[in-house]
Amino acid sequence: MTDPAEPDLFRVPDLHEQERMVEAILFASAEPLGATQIEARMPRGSDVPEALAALARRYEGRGVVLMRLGEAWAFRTAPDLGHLMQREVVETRKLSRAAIETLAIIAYHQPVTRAEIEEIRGVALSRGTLDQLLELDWIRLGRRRMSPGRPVTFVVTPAFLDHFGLASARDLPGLADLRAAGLLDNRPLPGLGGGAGDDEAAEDPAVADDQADLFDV
Amino acid sequence: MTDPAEPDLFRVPDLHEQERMVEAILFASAEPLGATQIEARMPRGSDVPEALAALARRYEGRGVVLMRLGEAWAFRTAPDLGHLMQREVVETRKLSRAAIETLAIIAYHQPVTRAEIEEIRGVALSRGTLDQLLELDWIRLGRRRMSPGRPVTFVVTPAFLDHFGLASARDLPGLADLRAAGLLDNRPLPGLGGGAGDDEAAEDPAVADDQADLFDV
Amino acid sequence: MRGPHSPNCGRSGMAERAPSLFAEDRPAPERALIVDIEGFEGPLDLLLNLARTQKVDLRRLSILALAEQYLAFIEGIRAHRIELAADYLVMAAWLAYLKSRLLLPPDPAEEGPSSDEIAAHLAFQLERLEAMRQAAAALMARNRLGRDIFARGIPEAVESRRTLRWTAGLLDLMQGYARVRSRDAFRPYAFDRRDVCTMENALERMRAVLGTQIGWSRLEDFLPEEWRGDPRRRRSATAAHFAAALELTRQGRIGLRQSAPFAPIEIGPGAPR
Repeated sequence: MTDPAEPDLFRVPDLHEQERMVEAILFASAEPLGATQIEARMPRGSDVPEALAALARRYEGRGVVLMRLGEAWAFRTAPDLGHLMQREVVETRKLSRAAIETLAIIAYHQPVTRAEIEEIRGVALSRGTLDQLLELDWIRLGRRRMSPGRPVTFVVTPAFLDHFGLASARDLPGLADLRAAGLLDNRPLPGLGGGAGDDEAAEDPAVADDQADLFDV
Repeated sequence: MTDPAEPDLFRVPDLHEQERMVEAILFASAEPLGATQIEARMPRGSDVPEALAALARRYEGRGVVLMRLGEAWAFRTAPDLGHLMQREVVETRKLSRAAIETLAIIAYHQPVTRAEIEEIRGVALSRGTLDQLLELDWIRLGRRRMSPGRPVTFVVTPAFLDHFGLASARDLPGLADLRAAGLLDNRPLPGLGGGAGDDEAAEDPAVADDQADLFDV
Repeated sequence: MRGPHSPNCGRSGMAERAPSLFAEDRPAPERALIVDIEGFEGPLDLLLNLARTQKVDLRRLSILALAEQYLAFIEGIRAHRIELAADYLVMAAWLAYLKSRLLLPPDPAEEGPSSDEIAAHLAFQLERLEAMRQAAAALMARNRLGRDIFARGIPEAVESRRTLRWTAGLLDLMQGYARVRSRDAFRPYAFDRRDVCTMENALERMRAVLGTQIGWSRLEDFLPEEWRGDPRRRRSATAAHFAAALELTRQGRIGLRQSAPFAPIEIGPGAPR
């Protein structure tokens, strides 16, 4: 090697230079290095322990510290700055179709039982869907229905109203509004009094009252 | 976020502390990080450019230095100590003369079309050449030229700057002299008209803008 | 490089290549009779090498002399009966033409660029290629990452703590509800089992009753109590029981009679076999 950049190999560099060298070697190494391993890469006659000690002092209190790991040395992030190595990622995701529909049914039909939701959606409700909505604090348990089995009902929460910018559940657009907005076809649908699931509700005067509260303003 | 480990998020740490934080963040990353990436992990109200400047001063002349690479920053070993890191050297595939020349033409003339590269080299470009440079992530596709055929252009990447230790494409060696000598102009063959490459470029004001974007800031 | 070289100045090659971005990938066509003349990368590369032999600043290059050098070089190669790539020949023809123009006094009537302008452009191309080669060399001589300078060997990964935030807008809600309601309207017709009395049920019921039934009675009296109220349920049960009665009649277990159209249907003892 006659590289002019390497004259240092043949004279012992001063301690400051040795410190620079140890710093670069440790920085670039893919693993912690022991003093002898460092020595093997340094110019002959270098005092590696001395250079390591000087380097450790220099990094004291810095954002990165020179750590002794057993017999080996490595740079590591200062322990008090560990939180910088964590990134808070807030991922925004759209609610699933099942969750949206379930939420909509609860909002429009509240208080409504699980069986009624399934009846209206025409498919069984997975446990996760209600759990997710409960966890989001968008629905909560209402009073139990006074019917066989005394099933629990679900209603929407103030947090729901808040998220959707509604002053009250009454502000939800009615079916006529949905139809006017083109979201429903013009065919007269089995309205709130007619369709499946509403039958049960109709049998329950309490529900009918609730519905009236919600929609017939 | 009421994590007790992150009290710093609610007060702006002093500059010394900010410097430590930037140091830790940059030290931990093998890839260059942009100021905005760093800012995203720092307490609100931090002055990242100021901290970066202080950090760069602190590492001046050390075995590890803070390098500016395009819009990003990274700690790198000092260039004069490369010989100590022989073990870390990654053997890279030797680039062909065509690839090296093509890379230089893209760097100095960017954004540049394939036809323009061929015009300058006077020879057709083999697919492998561009592929190799794309694979190395040293070049990437730029926007299409607003000229007939809407040819794609090529530009160099941040990884190119990182590899060659360039603070920006403006720091390419000899760039100013080449420009002053008119050797980076797209000078069409007088009068022959209808040629490929340079004529298009000359008609396209966007090209001049591109060049300005890259170099004249 | 050995490819179908494009003539640099006569630009005919450009149009040919245009359809493919990466034209040289094609298998070498037969027309490319390639001779690697001492490793030159095409005519421009060869010209640049010849220009260097003039040992002058490229800007003060004698294009006339260069054209002569090139033509002599090509002649020499051809004397050895070596076939040349078309590019070299196109360049030779072009330079021969340029040379003749340079030797003649300028013709004021002639249109287009003067021979001096063309010569100057060729000189510019050579100078630019030379400059790019030097730039490439300067670039490669820089301190390079992974060879002269090094990144952190043990990068510390940034741990991501992910928080999911679920969102939905009022429109999603309305659309969701509309979807549910429309689905009702468009749902392919399927029996709603709750309101459907099956013939199997009716058969089972009637068989059970048959033992005790002796006289004639109306079909509707066979309907179970809970199926008589709601008209929909009543219709379904009536149909099921009628079908069951037909089946039992076929088997000879019961008899059926109706006094007049639309009169009540009556069930009684079957005709003995």
